[in-house]
Amino acid sequence: MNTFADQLLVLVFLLNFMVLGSSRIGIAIRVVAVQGMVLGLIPSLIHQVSPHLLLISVGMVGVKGFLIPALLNRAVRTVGIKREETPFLGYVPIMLVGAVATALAFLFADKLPLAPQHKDLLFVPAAIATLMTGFLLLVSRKKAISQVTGYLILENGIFIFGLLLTEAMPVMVEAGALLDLLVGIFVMGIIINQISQEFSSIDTSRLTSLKE
Amino acid sequence: MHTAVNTLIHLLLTLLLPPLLLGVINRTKAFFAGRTGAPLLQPYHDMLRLWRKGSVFSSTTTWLFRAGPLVTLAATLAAALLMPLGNQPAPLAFTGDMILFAYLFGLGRFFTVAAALDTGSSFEGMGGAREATFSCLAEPALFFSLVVLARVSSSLSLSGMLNDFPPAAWFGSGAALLLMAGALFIVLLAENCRIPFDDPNTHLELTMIHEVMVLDHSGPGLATVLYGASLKLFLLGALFVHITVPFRSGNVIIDWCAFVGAMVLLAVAIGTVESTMARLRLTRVPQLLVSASLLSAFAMLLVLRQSP
Amino acid sequence: MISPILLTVTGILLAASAGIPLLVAGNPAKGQKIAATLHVLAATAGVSGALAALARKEVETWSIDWGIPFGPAEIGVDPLSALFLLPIFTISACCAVYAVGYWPAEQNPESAPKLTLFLAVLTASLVTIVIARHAVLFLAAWEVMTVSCYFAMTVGGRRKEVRDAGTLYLVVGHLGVLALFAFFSLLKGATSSWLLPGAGALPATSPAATAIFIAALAGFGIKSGIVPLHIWLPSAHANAPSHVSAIMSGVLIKMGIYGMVRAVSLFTDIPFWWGVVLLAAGIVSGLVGVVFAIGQHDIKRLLAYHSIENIGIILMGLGVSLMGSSRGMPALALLGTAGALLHTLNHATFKSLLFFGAGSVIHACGTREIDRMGGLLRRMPLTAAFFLTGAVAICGLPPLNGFVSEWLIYLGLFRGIIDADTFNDPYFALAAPALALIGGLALACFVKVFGIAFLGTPRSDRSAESHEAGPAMLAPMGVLAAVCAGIGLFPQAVAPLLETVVRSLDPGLAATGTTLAGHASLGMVSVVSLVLLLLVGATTLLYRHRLARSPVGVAQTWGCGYLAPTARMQYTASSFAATLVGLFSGLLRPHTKTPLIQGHFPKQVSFRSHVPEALLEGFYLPLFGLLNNRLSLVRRLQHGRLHLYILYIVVTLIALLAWSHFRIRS
Amino acid sequence: MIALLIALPLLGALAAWLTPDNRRRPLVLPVVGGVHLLLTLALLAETPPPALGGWIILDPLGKLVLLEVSILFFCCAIYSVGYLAYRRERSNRVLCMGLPLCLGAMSLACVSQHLGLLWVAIESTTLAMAPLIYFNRNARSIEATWKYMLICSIGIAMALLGLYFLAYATVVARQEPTLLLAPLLAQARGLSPAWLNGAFIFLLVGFGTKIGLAPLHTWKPDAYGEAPGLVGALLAGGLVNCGFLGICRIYQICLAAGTTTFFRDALTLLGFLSMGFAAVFVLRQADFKRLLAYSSVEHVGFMAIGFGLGRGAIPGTVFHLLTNGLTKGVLFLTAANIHRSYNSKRAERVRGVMDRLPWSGWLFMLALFAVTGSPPFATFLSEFMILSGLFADGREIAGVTVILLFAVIFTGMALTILPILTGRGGSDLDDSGYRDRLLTVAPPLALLLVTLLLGIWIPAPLREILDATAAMLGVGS
Repeated sequence: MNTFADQLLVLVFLLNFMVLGSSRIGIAIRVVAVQGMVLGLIPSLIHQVSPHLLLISVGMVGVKGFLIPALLNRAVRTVGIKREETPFLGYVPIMLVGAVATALAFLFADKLPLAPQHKDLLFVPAAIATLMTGFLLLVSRKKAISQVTGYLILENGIFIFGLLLTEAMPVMVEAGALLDLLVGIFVMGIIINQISQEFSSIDTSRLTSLKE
Repeated sequence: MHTAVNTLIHLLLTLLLPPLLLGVINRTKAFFAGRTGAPLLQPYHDMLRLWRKGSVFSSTTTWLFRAGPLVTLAATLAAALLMPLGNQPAPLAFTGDMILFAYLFGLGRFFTVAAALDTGSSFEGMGGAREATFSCLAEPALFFSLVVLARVSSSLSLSGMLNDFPPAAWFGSGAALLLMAGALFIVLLAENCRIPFDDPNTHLELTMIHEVMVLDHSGPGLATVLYGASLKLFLLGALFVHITVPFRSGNVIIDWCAFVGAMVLLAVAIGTVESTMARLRLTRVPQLLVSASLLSAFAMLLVLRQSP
Repeated sequence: MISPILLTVTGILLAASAGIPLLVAGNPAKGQKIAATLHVLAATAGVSGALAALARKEVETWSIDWGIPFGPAEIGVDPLSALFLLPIFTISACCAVYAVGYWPAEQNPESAPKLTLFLAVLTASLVTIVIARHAVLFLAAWEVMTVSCYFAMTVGGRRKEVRDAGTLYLVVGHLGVLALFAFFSLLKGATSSWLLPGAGALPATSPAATAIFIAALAGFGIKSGIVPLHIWLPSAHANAPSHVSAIMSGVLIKMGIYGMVRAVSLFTDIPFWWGVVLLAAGIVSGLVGVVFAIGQHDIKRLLAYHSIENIGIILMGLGVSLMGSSRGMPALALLGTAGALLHTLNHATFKSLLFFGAGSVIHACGTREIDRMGGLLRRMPLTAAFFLTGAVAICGLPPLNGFVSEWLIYLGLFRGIIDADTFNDPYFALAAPALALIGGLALACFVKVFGIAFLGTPRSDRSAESHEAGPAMLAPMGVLAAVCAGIGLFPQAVAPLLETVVRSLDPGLAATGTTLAGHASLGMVSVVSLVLLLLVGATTLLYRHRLARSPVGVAQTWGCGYLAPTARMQYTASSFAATLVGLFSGLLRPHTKTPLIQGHFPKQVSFRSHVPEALLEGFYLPLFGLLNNRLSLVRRLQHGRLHLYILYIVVTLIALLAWSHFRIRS
Repeated sequence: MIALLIALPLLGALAAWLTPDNRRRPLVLPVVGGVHLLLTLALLAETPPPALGGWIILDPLGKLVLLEVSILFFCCAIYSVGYLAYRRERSNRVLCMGLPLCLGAMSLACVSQHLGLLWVAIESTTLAMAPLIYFNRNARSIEATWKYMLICSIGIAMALLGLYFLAYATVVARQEPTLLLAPLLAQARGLSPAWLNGAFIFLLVGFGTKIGLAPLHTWKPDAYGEAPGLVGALLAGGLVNCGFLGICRIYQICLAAGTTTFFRDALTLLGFLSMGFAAVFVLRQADFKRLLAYSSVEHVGFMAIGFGLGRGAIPGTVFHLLTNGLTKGVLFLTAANIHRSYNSKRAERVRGVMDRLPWSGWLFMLALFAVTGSPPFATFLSEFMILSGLFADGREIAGVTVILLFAVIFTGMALTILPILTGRGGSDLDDSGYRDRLLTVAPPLALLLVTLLLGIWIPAPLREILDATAAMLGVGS
């Protein structure tokens, strides 16, 4: 484990804030793509290369960096929506909440009993912060596509935590990562396209005919 | 032997005395009205004459109409067998006979009212409704009194309650017994449809209770009805007299005479009430009955306070 | 000596098989007759089994090992079970026979098979309940009873009120079953066995015992229709086919009584307040029941309310017995229980008899409204005679059976009045007049029913051309009427049975040497009853002899000068009850619509008066409606907005984390 | 042989995919289901040895769930033939592929001893179900599918994180990192409590979302309401039990680690929440398929309470897994028949089912009694076992609360369903011409009969399985 990974994780933090603050869906998609690629690189950087890790990296970069963004962009094009409408709280408050969450993540991470080799690394705080960012997006954004981006960021958070286990049980990590990706593509992509055929705009706040 | 004679006297009195009470009452009322009044034995004459008359039945009536007076009379007679007279135990005395006594009157009431409804006349229906309503309101008063008696005499049969009814009780819990006696008197009047509940010789159907129920009876049937009614008056009167006049002399003869005398006095009392009071408005009747129940309930509580 | 259980089980099988013939038979009429025959055979087997059980000294039990994880089941016919078997078998057989005439299969090809089937199942389950000694078997039978009765009362009619009545019955019944779940679970906790313990096995002093008692009161009280748990009862009885009403009122609600008796018999040194509770519940049920009955003009609803009243009387008996045993007065225990049990039998007979009678009347007049009947005694003399018997019996009047049981309860009360330290527990003294009032009101009510429905002149065309019921309907009524008269005239005959049962329920009683004969001279009652009959006979002879010798004329009813009286001028049920309804209007809340008559030539107006289900319509429904509206606030949580659903997840997560954090801290 | 158990459905899916004929394709399902059931029974008869280095073991708990799933699927498969015969207009390829895939995943979940593998299996069921919920291809179903998908995917993610925590707990404790059940149970006491606790919570939330514990149940009414009846049956009877399988595995680890209190309390809390929610939403519920969904929420909560309060309630809860699943099958299948015939699942548009669909009507009526725990159905036994267990453990308050909630729920269900069944049909009601047919009535009937049979007689082998499962979950501990 080297500190270079930490620098990349700082980048992840920044990307979290960007996506929280951006109103343009296009940007959100791109940010998610970049974050995915960055995370995809980390494993092969921090460990000596093994087929497992290679598989993970290729998978992450390929799918999160290119495939999913492509799907999402297609959906955006078909529906022709550019921006998310303002979330409940508005962008600035959301970013502030995100900042608070990140701070809390750092505090919380210090409390946790980590393995010695993981002490004073950014992995755990980054994981928690990204997780929270994902949740913030999911809770605050209304359009289906933005929620997909939120979900992808949530996954990224979990993946960051998984990085702590890459040498402990690589198979588990890749299984997890890949299955999540499967969810990401296979279902979200397809359903998004279905929705875009059924409804004029992909606005899940419109999907409220089923209640009580 | 001794008991056999007493039973004989008991039966004779129950069969013969009742109409006399009516005579006494009418005589008293006549006295208050300043008239000479009919002879004391007039009721006997009336009943006998009715008994010999022919009868007319309404075309709507059925066997039940004819059965009504008979069952009523039979029930009252059966009740008479349970009623001790003149400090002598009743021919039939056993634990719990007072309940049977009360319920036999119930049976009589059932058939009287049924017979009334059988005529299909709205007047008799009205009378039946009133009879049923008022007497079921009088029921609690009667039973509260029975409770008091049972408690005071710690016995569960009429003979026990009334014959062993200790005159000392009047000193012990006179107030309570006075209340109870009052309640019983009200019950007596209500059950026998005397003033202030009902006027036996009014002829305005709308205001009558018992009389309007029996409007359609005639001849022997009517005779039965009248006799049954007088018998009922006699029995309830006897109950009342036993409590209010707990006169005990060792001598049987004197006791019997005292009893008859007390009954006559009671009849006079009723007559006095009838001639000094006016009939209540029907709507007030339930209130009077309920207050009778309250009186007796209060009496009960007073008696319960002193444990036996 | 032949085994009672064998006979009883034979009875169960025969009764259960009675549902089949009509389903398979090509000829419906024959199928129905076969079903009835099977029921009668079942009754013969079952009744003989019950009598055998009452005759023998030791109780026989069978253990059945079945494949469920609650231990082997056990069935047994002890005196109590035997006593309840008698009405179950008799009444169900009567119902089956009655059905042949009342619900003929060839006229109801669609519903009759189902009805017969469910009656058969109902009978079998009823019998199973009273012989079950195992919680699960009991509950299973209990639920089968509830559900099969639901179907029996609903398959007949598809009208809305029938369905609503059924739904109400089913829902309330299920609540009762749930209470029984608690009852048996608690019992298991106390005995650590799923088998019902023997009499007096548990001390009633523990809080657990109190919980068991309350659970039993709720569960069995709902079934037996104690006020205020009775809300299901009137509409259910009123809307079921009459013979189903008969079995419901005669037997089904008695299962609640059976359960209650069984439940309290499990305990020793019972606290005094249990008895007080039962006595109070009895008084309230009795009064409320009869008062509501007076207000009814639907003959079956009226009878249903009288079931509530009689359940109240039975409970009073039980209360007296509990109070007695807890105060160490065995006489009270004996008289109370004996009275309650005898009244259970009696009510089973005369109430079924009355429902049969009501059924024939409805069959004949095509209405349940008393005010549209009238003059039926001329057209259906036998039905009228039987109904009259039932009416006199249910009013508790001598010389019929109703009197005997009420008399025993009275004796218990009075015994308590003179024995007990009454000022500290004045309950007996207050209960006796209350019972008297109930009796008086019942009398008023049944004079009304009989007088308005059977006497006077027909109040509608249908009742004018009504017809006497067929033999299949008359025979059961005759049997039941005979039973009423028999028990009423010779009560000493049933005394030994009662004594056996009571002793089996209260083992301590035998030691005290208290006997029924010692405290209640039933012999004298029967003497007086016979004397009464004798007097009636004598007076009748005298009267006939007199009539024969004097002219007899027939004329119109005296109309006080009015010469053309019509049927509509007769006193109606409503007007008959008007005064009493007015007295109790605070409780009954009658809906009356009094028209305003004005002018010299007033227009035609109509007067309406109706007594609603005050407790249901005035209390329960509004309450539930209110709660439901409050709950709709919670319903908003399922608003369909996805991102908020996700918020729920986040909140749950964080809440759990925080909770665990603090849990670990402390 | 176990491999076959999982491979067979996949082959079936392949076959379904290859079959071109929309009419003949559904026939694949009963074949798969039948063979699968036979295999299951064979496996129950004699237990195979562990495979794949202990990753694959068929333990009693797995046996129980496997049996339930297999029976349910077989009935649903037969039903689907009759059902799809009515839906000719619509391609059933996805359905015929998804069902076997789901069966395969569920079988895998039953036999996997490695938590990671279990997780993969359970989540594949989630994925396989998504397109089936979307079978009707209309706006409502897409909405339902979308909600189901997003919420369950978040659940997936949470569960994954939970597993990571669990693994990390081993790392922190300097132990051989593993997610195999046996070693975990062996070394559970040494694991780092903080991470273990976190793992429990995240796994609970993850699987809780899956089985639909309130307030994580929000997707349930939508999905159950919009999915075809047989899919609903599999969701309520199959997937829920797989989710509980996951919960039970965590429960085992808790027991081994000796830190059950918090997990139990959390389960109990969520359980009561779920029953409460169900009670509220069942009242005045006009849509009878959503009604069934809430009934499922109720029973999930009930079982959660059973596990949470533990001890005496465990055997009943284990049994309830089986009985509840089967009963749900009857309810959803018959509900689907009614829905099909009336083209509506709103109470106000459906009346007189007893006349139009006598078989479905009676089945639905009896299933209503069964699901509300009326004797002599097996659900009564299980519910009564749980309740009496609660009382026996001195949890009177919990027991009474549960009873009250049952009362409310029965009232709500009866008030909605009885009018539907016994009401009088009218000309104003829609009629699709659908009537009861052997293939659409026999399966629910069979399921009901099984429930009834289990209510009066439980075969000895099954009892052994139940007892062994209860023992695994520390009955009496």
